[in-house]
Amino acid sequence: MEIAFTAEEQAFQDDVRRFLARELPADIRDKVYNARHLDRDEYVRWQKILHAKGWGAPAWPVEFGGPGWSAIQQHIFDEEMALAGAPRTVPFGPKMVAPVIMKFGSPEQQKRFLPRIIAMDDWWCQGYSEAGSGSDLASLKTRAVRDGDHYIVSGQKTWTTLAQYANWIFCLVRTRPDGKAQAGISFLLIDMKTPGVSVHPIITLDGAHEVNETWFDDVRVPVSNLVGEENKGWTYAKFLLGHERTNIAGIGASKRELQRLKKIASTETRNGKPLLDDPHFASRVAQVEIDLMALEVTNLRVLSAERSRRDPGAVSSILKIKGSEIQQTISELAMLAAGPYALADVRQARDAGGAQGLLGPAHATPLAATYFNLRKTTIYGGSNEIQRNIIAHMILGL
Amino acid sequence: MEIAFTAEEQAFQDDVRRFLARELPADIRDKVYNARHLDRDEYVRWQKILHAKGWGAPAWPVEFGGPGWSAIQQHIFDEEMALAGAPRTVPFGPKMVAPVIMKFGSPEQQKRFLPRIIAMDDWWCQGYSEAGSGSDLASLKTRAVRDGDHYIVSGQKTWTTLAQYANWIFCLVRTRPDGKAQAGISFLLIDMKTPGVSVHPIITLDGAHEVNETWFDDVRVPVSNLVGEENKGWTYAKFLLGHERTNIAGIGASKRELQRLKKIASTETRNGKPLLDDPHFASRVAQVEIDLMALEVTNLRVLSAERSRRDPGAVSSILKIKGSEIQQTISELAMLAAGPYALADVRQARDAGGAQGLLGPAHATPLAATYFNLRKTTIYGGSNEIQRNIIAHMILGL
Amino acid sequence: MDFEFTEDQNLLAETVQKFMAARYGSESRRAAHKTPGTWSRDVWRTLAEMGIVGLLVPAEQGGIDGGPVETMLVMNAFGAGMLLEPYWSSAVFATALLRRLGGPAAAKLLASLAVGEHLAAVAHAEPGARYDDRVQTLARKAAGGWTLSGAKSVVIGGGAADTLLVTARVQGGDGVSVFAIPRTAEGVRLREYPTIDWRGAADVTLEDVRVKSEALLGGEGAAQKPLDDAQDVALAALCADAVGSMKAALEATGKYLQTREQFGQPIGKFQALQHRMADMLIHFEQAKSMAYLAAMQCEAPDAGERRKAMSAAKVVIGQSGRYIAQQAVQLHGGMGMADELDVSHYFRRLTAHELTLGDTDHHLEKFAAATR
Amino acid sequence: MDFEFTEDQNLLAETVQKFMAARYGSESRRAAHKTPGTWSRDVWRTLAEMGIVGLLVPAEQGGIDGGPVETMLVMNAFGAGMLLEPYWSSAVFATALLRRLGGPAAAKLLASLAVGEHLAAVAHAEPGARYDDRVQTLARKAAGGWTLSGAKSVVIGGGAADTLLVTARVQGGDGVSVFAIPRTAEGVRLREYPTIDWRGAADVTLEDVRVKSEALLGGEGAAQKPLDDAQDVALAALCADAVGSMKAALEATGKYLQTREQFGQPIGKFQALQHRMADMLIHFEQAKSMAYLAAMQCEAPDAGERRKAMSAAKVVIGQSGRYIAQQAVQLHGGMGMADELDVSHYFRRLTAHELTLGDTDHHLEKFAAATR
Repeated sequence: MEIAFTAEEQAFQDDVRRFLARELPADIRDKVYNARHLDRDEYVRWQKILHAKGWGAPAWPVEFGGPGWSAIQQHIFDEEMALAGAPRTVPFGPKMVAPVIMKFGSPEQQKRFLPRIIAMDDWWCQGYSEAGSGSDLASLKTRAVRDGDHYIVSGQKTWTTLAQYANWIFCLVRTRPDGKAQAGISFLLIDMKTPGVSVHPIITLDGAHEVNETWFDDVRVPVSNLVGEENKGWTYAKFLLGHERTNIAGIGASKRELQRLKKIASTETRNGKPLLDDPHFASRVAQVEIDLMALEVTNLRVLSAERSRRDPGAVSSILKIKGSEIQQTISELAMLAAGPYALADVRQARDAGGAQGLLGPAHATPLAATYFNLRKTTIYGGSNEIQRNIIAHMILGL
Repeated sequence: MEIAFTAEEQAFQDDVRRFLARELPADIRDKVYNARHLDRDEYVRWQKILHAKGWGAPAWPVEFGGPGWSAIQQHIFDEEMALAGAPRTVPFGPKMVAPVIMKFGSPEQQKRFLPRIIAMDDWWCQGYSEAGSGSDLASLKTRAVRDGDHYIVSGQKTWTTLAQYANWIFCLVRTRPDGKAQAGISFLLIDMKTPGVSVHPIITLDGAHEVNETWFDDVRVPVSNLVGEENKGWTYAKFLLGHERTNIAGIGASKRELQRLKKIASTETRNGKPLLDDPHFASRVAQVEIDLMALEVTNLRVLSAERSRRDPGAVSSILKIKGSEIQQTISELAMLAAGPYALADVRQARDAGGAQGLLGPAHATPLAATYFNLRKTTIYGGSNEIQRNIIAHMILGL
Repeated sequence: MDFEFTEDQNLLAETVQKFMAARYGSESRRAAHKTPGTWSRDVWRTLAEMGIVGLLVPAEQGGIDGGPVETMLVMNAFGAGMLLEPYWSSAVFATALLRRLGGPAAAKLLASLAVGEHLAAVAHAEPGARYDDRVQTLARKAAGGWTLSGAKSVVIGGGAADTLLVTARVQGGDGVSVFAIPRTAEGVRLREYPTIDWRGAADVTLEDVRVKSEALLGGEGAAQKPLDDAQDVALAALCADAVGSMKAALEATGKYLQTREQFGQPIGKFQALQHRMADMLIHFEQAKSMAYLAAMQCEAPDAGERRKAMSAAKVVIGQSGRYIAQQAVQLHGGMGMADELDVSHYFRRLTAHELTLGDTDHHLEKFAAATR
Repeated sequence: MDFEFTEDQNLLAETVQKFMAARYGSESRRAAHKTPGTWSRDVWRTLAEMGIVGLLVPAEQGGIDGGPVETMLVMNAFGAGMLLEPYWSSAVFATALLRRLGGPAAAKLLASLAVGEHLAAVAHAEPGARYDDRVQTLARKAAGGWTLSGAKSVVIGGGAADTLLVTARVQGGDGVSVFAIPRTAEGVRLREYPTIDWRGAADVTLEDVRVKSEALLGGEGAAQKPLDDAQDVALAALCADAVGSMKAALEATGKYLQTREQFGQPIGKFQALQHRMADMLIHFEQAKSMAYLAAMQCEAPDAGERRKAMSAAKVVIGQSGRYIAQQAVQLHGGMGMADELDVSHYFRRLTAHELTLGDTDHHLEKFAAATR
């Protein structure tokens, strides 16, 4: 048992740090540090830098262009990226549709899509949820009816994250209306420029446009865009769900945000002292820092178990629950640290050219919006209630 | 709207206070203040003092010997009793079996039992729960088979509180084995001196003997001890449940225990200052004091609604949940306030003649035992989980 | 002891509820917040005609001389309907302060507030002061009046106010004073912005602002008690607004649980969600109790008892509001995140309340200090 | 980075688990605690023969020179089986302290501890000091030795100890020193009592206790660092004991939920209880992680990093232990209150840990100070 990294792991960590110090554009880093939304071009620019280095898809096998890293190397990479202020990986291409195409797609599909995913020549989004099917995904209604060499797709998907930037969408569609709900679902790749596809923004709690409804109005999709077999889509979706859960705890990003919280709390004052020295507030910060420490060790235990090929169990549900709760707590404390200044609405402040127009400190303006935005983390990707069901059934046998 | 008591209510409060100052025996009060268990004789002695004053059963109608008080007067009385350190009313006689006898019992039963209850010439206990039926009370199995003028009762009841002091027990028994579970239950009064009744102590978490198993081995009970009609016992049990829920929030006792906590925390020190001045600990005490303030107002709202004959709803479940949680929190904080001294086991300390034998302060010894004992409050009387079910179904319509 | 409302009070509550339902639907509020910081003078005039704007104004100045219980009932309805107009800042906080400062200038202002043509806001908090009373704005005596300089931050309703009630220290003197300053006075600069719940606020800078002698309201250096008293009235009103929002969020969530189906049944059949709703209801009942207590105690003469009650109320309101807002969003799932549903708006409004007049921690500490 | 155990470590864990299952069932523990404070010299000798008592004793003194990871594995098993013998106080805490004090007298004591015929306990905390290092016990130089006076409270394992390792200040000197004092020395008075989890503790008074020069272990006034270091080793061991108890309580509760039926189905089918169990599991995994971290960091040379890790571990252990103990009782319903079931014993043991070596609040504050 040894908590410290090995010499090799340390050397790798140094490599990553040097690379990030040299290559991460300062404008992008500053936006990440200040919790501002990135543009499409900023995501793409950074992904192309990573790809040029050969680090475009850390988890991919070497044969498809991955760097061939161990689980711990990937963990180190993720954490250093987050701490340095690199944009989060937009997961829908490299972490979600790509593994499915690698495992179940045809050689043609692999050749056609994977190189464009790693280079971010395509922007993918995910067409799973529908208005009527959230936690109960299998009840989805979007239909794909065979018509010669095409499927005719009709229906509506919702919560399609950043669909406004995307040119491809992977969808679960119903290809057989009768029988068991799970048995009639197929996995389809759809070019969003196809006539009949339309994207409608959803404005969320934080006032941002991050998610959308994506409508399909008799959209003709070539049968060659079907992944694997017809009516086997549920299997592929389950594979995807079980497959890509690395970094689900978000340790690196939470560490970065904790540092930001501490910086704010050492600037703000209470009773004439830095807020961070206030016993009340200090203990709240200490509590979340301790929870994060424990989650980091739990995460490392899972990584270690994966390396030795023992099954870590449905423990990723634990990582998801605690990870999302910690993210939310940090964002809430940061907002409370800013105090009354956090009352200013971020959009208006932005329109006024950052926070310069206001008397409050620059750090205060995005805090409420970030707190609002992160409420999603306990809802999406299988709500924390669903995760607790999973733990009860899969680990506890209840 | 007015939070203050009226002049009449204040005069009543003064009356009660004067009475308590004069009549409550100091030895009993000291035991209550120090959370020590009372003997049977101490309970009886105090009840006889109350009865002599005409206050033996505050909630009873005047015709049966009650004082004819309003709900608010009863509330004032309960609170002053608790604050003064009077023993809690042992509820099984005056608050539980008596209302059932008044409502459903025969005139003979009323004449026979009620005067002995108010004078505490009889000590009653409750035979409801069985090993197999806790929350699911209707699944009870203790049988009563008719044999001429008698029922033959066989089975086992559990959690019979203070049965070791009791000479009567009221029981739910099964008189019809088939059909719907609720439909075959009867309400029976059993003299515990009858051959075949035996009481077996259960030692609880806190090391105390407060509850028992009570076994019935072919016990012959006269049919005249049946309350109301055969097979209607479930109705009477439900009546009882809905009827006597005054003081369920335990405001008065919690106020007294909060004062005790504050006294301990102002004696104990941390970093050279009274613990009560430590920002951490002070905020924990403040939090529970605030919760208790809110619950007190909620309780008064219910009383006020009762007075104006509007239905307060299933709101007594709210009082039970918050009341029990507050009791537990106060006892936990008191234990934590005593710090390492609370490690000493109370029984041993008692054997050594109080806490004098130890270096720690006298207040420290019973604290852990009280914390242990009060874990029962979220379990008994319908566990807090059952109470949440009730709120969801009855108030929220879910 | 009595928790009943009078007939008049019940009538008032119904009137305001009806007004909100008729004139202030979800749609018109949404339309308003498309232009952040916007509020409707039309709505304001109607509220004035109804006597609601002058609720706390004495009868001599044309008001209806209402008290904290009436304010509570009105704010319950405004919280449930999420009124965007600066009622709390002008008709409650500023009005309560003017009334307590007294004198002919304040009386004149009160009269003009009551008719709804004029609005005011209290400009008290200063940059870096957080939730504390730390006044550094300076008033110097000048020929025939005063010159004020300083800065005030996050003045709720500041943008809508015609008159700012500015707290300041008189140079060389002790204590806090209040000056009535027209927003149009030279040297006054307002930077307006919407708050996170689409009401308006402003940061204010005062650079050598010259006002006449009668701008000083109440005695020189004697404003601390009127200010404290008015803040407690405003705090009680804020609690009532929050309770209105909590009730509405709770009802919306209950309805959603009854209608939204997943896995072949309404999600309200899942016990974990039932218990969550039960906990939300418990929070709500405790919050409602404390809003009652705040209304009954916000004018109590015993300062210690009042401090305890007011801080305790803000703590319970803060904690209940947080729990109910967060769980209302959570139980709505993805839909809870959508701006389209009111539940996200309640979330914002309840968050804004937490950041106003001292947050939960601030009041927990004040309570602990008051009970030690 | 590596979270695997060596083969030897796995073997050690199995050996102790088997011993506990065979010799230390629920029944024999129950029999023992009928006589409070009782422990079995028989069990102790067996543990000594197995080498477990000498786990932390250097090989030169007849021990097996184990480290914190071995201690963690042993304590996991003792926590799960709720060992009543004074292993933690003598074989971990006192042994770790003796080892760090060094010198021939300490070596001699270590050798006698390893064989299991002699026991020791650290007598450090004083009345009124709570969880702080506040030593007022005084050692005065006397002809050929020392005279000690003072009081020590709640010395865990004090009643079982043949030698008390007493912390004291030397009159006129700086710093803390440790003296080995035979429990039979004149002027030593022990008041023994069981702790709430049926282990033994004692309050100790020292009245002009005369000991020889060599009773001073380590340098005069130089014991603070050895004491801190040994406390961290003991703290890590305590965390491991707690994790063992948590695991057992969790398993017992899971089993109860699967078998206990109400309303015609196992109560484990009720979603609210399922989610409670899921939260208990999350607490357990976090606690287990921190017990690992404590074992890996309790001997770390960087004092700041170590302080952070150790206090963080105690906080997580405290909070997880509290949640799991309380919910294990709650989910057992009435049966959870019964002394008859082990779950009530786990509740007591986990509560005792909270009150040992600093409670959660104490360590939360220490952590905050260490990270500021």
